[in-house]
Amino acid sequence: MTSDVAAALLVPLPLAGINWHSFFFLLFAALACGFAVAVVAAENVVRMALYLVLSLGATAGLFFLAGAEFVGAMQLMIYVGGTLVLLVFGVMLTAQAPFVSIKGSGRDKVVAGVVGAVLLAVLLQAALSVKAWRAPAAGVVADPAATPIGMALVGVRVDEPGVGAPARNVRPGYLLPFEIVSVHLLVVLVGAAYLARAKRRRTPRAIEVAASVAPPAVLAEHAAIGRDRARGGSVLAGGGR
Amino acid sequence: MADFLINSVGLSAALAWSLVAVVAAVLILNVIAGGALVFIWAERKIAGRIQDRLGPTRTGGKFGWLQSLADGIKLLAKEDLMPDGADGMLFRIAPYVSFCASFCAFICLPFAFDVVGQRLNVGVFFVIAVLGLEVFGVILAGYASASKWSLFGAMREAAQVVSYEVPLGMCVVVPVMLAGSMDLVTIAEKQAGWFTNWFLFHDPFTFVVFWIYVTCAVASVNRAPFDLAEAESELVAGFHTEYSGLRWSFFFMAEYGSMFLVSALAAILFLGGWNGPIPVAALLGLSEGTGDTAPYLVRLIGLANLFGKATLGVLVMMWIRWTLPRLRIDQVMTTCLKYCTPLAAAMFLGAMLWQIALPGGVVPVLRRPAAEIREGWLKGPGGAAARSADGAKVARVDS
Amino acid sequence: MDLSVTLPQLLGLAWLLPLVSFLVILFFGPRMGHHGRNAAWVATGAIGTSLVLSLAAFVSWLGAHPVTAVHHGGDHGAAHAGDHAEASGHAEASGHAAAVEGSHGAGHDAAHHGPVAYSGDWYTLYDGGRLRLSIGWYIDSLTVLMFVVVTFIATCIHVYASGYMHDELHEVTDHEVTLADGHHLHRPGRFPRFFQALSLFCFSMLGIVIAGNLAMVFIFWELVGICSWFLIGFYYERKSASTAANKAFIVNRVGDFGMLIGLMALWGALGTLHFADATAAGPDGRQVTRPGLFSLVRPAATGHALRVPDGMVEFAAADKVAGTPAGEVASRVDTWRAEGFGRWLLFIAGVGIFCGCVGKSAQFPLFVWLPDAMEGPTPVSALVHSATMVAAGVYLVGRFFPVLSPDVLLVIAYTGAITLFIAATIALVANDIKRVLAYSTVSQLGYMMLALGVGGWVAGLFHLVTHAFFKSLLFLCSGSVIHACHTNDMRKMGGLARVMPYTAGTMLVGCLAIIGAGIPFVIGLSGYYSKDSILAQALSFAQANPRHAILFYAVAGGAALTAFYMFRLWFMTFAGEPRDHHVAEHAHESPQVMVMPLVVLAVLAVVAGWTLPGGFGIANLLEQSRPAGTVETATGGCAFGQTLTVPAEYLSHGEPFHSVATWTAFGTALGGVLLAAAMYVWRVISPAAVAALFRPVSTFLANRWYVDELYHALFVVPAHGLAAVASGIDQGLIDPLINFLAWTTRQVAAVDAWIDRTFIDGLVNTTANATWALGLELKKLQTGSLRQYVTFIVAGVVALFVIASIFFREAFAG
Amino acid sequence: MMPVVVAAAPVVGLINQPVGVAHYLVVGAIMFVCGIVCMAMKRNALGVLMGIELVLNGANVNFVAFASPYLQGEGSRSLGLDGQVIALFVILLAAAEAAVALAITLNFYNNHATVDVDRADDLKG
Repeated sequence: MTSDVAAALLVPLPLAGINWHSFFFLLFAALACGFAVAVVAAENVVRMALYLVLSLGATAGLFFLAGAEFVGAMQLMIYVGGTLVLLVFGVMLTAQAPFVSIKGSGRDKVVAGVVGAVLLAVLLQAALSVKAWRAPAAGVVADPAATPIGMALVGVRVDEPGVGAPARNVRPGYLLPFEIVSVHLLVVLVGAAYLARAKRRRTPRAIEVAASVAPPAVLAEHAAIGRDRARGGSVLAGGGR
Repeated sequence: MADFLINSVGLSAALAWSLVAVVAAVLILNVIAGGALVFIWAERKIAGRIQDRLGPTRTGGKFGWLQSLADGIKLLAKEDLMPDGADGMLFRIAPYVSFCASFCAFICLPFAFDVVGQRLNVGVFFVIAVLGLEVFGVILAGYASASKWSLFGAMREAAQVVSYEVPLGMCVVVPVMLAGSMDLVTIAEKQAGWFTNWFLFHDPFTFVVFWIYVTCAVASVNRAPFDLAEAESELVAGFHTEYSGLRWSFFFMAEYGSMFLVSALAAILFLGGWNGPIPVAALLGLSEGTGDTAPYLVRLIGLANLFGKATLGVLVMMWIRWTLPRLRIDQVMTTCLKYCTPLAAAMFLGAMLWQIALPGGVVPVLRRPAAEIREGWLKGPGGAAARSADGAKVARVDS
Repeated sequence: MDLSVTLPQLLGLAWLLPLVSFLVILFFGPRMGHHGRNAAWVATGAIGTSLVLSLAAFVSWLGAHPVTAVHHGGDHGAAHAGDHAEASGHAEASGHAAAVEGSHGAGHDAAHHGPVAYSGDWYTLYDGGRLRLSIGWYIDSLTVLMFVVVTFIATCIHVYASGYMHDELHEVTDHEVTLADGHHLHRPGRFPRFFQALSLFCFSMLGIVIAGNLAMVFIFWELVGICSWFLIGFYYERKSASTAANKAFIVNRVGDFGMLIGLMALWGALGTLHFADATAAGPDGRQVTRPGLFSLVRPAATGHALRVPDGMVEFAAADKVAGTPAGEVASRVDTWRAEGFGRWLLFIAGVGIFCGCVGKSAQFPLFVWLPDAMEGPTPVSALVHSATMVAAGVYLVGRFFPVLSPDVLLVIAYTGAITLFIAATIALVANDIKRVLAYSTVSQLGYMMLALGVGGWVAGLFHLVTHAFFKSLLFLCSGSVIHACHTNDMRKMGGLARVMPYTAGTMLVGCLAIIGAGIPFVIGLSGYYSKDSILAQALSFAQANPRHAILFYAVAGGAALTAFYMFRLWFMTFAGEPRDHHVAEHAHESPQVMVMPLVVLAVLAVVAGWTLPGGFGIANLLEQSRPAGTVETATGGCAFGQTLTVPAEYLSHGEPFHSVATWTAFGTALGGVLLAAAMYVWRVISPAAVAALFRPVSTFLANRWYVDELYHALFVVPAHGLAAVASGIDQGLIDPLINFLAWTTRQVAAVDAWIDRTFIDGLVNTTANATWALGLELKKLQTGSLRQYVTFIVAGVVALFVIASIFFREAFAG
Repeated sequence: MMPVVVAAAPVVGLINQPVGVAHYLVVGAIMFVCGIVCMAMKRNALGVLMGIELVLNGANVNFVAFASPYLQGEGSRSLGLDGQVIALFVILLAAAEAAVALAITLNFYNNHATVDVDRADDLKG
């Protein structure tokens, strides 16, 4: 949902022969990847949340670009609108002072970085190695209607009749997975509701502990917890370890 | 318009299309801004009238119609301060996120037959999705202003909007089911003809669904009875208490924008969109196909119809705002979870059964059985091609 | 009445009744009345019934085969007129429905109708073709007579014992047994046990008599041995009694060993042990006769003349048989027989069986056990060691007479003579009353064996019967004397006649009977007749075989010695003054229940020998069952290189022998009595002086010819020596060897344990520890931090991807 | 925003050529890796959750890329509708997963007063 209108006003790029599709692809890709990296780089958890939202919004754009409008819309509505809202709620609930920006130790960053780099190299090599994937066949036109998806979910495949006799090897419908996912969601919701049930009646222990134990000095100590887990004997009675 | 540019001006297709996109964007932006201004003024007038007072009279003429301009200037002049504990970046970006979310929805809102920014096949779905995004602006604003009250207000509003999205989604599904497609244009087209063709009167279930839609819409826009986000005694202005000046005006624009959006959507889904109660165009024998000016005339009439219905919706919301007392947070939640959602589900079930039981009933359009629809798709490239032809676009323009 | 059916039933029942009483007493003995008092009545009742049944059988036998004097004409061929003709008694065995297999009597020679005998089987234990073990009977006049004699004497003794053993009814203090703490033994009474053993003895004795085959004889032979062991060792607490019982049993077993050899020889060669022929339905229904021993050895074809049976010839000439084809074997047998094959086998068989008899009837080498057997209670001695068991040997020789070849008879005769002489001499100096009687029994048995040995079949068995009566009488009298004086030693007795008139009287009758007193040619006691017939037969034998005249003189000498020691006994016990006052006043006449049997036996001792005018007498009765072929004088080759003629018995009744025998018998008997009287009554010769005069001889005799010592030296000492050597070897050689082996095993085990501990355990433990350590190290990998897990996952994926792309490139390139 | 600039520089020339599946795969890969790194680095539980979301989206991009009719090269055949439906299901299940994950995190937070992932190492070896 980025401000693509503003972007469209960008002038500097060589307009002639511009391929809008790849232009927007670049735009959204840059947005998505940039914000993904931003998520990693950010210290403040709330900022991370925001960048994640923006990144996923850009991905939704990518989906639209790739012709999967329904998926894009679903992404926006369910993923960004639902899941991330949930996530942000989670962030808000736990974003107590000390946890907002827990800094991982340098070593972790390095290790993660190295592993990430290696994995990236491997994936890229895999992605770029197949020639067929590099350039699209020209002039392919498809109607990104949502009905086929709806029908497919109901079990009737209308999008592309199987090769050969229509009835025999038509691709299978998705009725069963659809039912399973719906039941799955129900179960998850019940589970989540059960897990997060009225335990909230007590004030969260962090506050309770901090308040009961000692004067503000403790808060500083409290904040130190995040920094170095290895130091034993934290003041928090029973907490942590 | 694109053809015109390409043929007459001779620009390269890409360039032409980008110009068209720019024109469309500017057009929609202004409509929204203008609308907002008008509505602000209208709000003040109606509030006054309801409270048995005149409302703004002195600013710019007899009816105080420049009041909103005065407000704008005031807001521009005001100093945009930021609370010290606030998270600077988030604080600043929050209003724009909120505004963009509500504004995005207008891309695919058809004002008349085919007068639409980007005709999305998943139009309705897209609009509902984007409505959901507005929540982020609210939450970020609440968090960023580093005060517990704004955080609480934001949380409440977010909870309210998110939970009302569910019944809203269900109500929207009913017209989509009737129309057989999520494309707003198709839905509206299906309601051509006399007002009896409107989905509102399609069957009793859709009638009830309309009213549920209205309540949910009001709630999801934080208006009137459900606007407790910024109305509690201790919450002062809810999430945008710390905002002032231009940032606050963006929040305000966002609010009015989404109000207009929701009522326009109601109009399209249930009240026949650009089809007036009386099919004037049809009566006059005008149809898009004939002549070059006729389509424009028809669209103009459609436009007028839609704007009329939308403004009527907004005015109703304002009316509701100043009449109904504000609900408590738990009441809000109960209405959503215990009344709207089950009712919407029941009506949805009823509408579906009605559809199956009496396909030939009120709405002839869906007389064709499901298999026929399927053949329609399968028949071959003709069907698909035809449809895609008008919507053919080499470059996808997205929100 | 068909005898072949009634006789086996009557005698069979008579035979089994004592067994029933044995079982009853065995199981319910102690509960029969107070302390088992009624056991006596049960036993006596059983044996009494058996007596009645035997008498019934006897009567029915007489009915069928009346006993008449047998006139042996001088000529051989005289066909006997008279009663035997219709007595084709050996009626054909009518196939009885019962399991009884009747069979007709033994074959008979043309001249003499042969013994009338019934035989058959009650129950066949095992019929394996060659081996046929069965419980059967062979009944002839001898069997019936023996049944009557045994059951009669047993009944008298049972009556006598029920009185004699009354002190076993209550707590008994055995004076002869001193315990470790010096007290006499106190033990509960064993009244029922005595009668239980007695009944078993009667059963087994009658079993020998009725047995139809040698195997059955052998079985009861052993059973009798066991009973004698029970009875002798009745007071088993007494050391002497238990050793005596063992001695008796062991010596008998030695004899039985020889018997077994004889049995095996017979069975191995002839394939059957049955006396008489048995005709039975063969598998295909035809009557199949299986020849018994008698018809094998003295086949009717050869007029019952003794010859080596075919089986033995083939057996002996086995190598030849193997050489000749099967067909011609039968024809070649006669030639082989002529060559003398199988003769030795027959001799061994005969001698083997005789060995059993030597052991059982206490003949020369194996007589040592009888005097010691006196340890048993007196009724036992009376019944077992005078009348029945010891007689079994003589009976068996009598039964088996046809199979015994002349050389075997010669052996028997000489054994008899030797036993006769030794026993008589030892009896001269014996002082224990029962010892004297025991030796007298041995010598009398020697008489019988000698009689049989010299061919006097009737004489021997006749003497057996008469001896049974007066010897049991003598023993019972001695019993009552002991019962009265509570001591066996004659030197303590004397002058008891006045105190015990009946016992003295009956004993006197017994003594007279045994010495063969009687008015020559007119009448005499039973001993007179039997002894004379033996003397006569011995004389005729001596005359027939001058080389063996010694046998006659032995008999005569024996008669004299018998007379002397019998009357020495009588005079020392009853005549003269009582030598021990304590014994004198303590002595008393025995109670009625003991005296009554004495009187009965005394009467029989007198009457047994007589022959009624009609010819009815024991001698003539026995004559009926004289084995076929032994009527005439038989001459046969002798293993010892010269021929031997066994004179026919009826010749000895002839004039020269009969008068000489009578006069010698009378003279010797009179001499003996006068000498005894002189020494012990008229005190003319003092026994001590005579003993002193013949010091070496008397001590030699007093020590019983040192026979016990001889055996001890011959057998016992070497056995001990051998045992010592064996244990020495065991201790010195084997144990050390085993210990050494054990030691080496321990050492090897130690080494093995060490190896096991260090290497194997080591190996296992090290691997265990290594795994444990590895485990600990790996544990650290699980840090618990989610983030590190993610990194590991990704690293893994990358590694996989790299491997896949390197190695399986072509797989994925598809 | 430095990384964004870096990513844009080399491919600015790409603006004129059509975009193929590979480009989408690159984007997908980058998002996937960012997700992984975020999961590996962030000590805040919610950071990890966000990492998971990124990973899922990376996968979704790939699915959609393969499923889109425009981007296929000559040889390969697009996944067709399957790709889109799978992407749909991923989104749905991601929602479910996020719900449960958040419930667990909140519970952990309530019980242990901290959201720090490293403090949740009770299950270590």
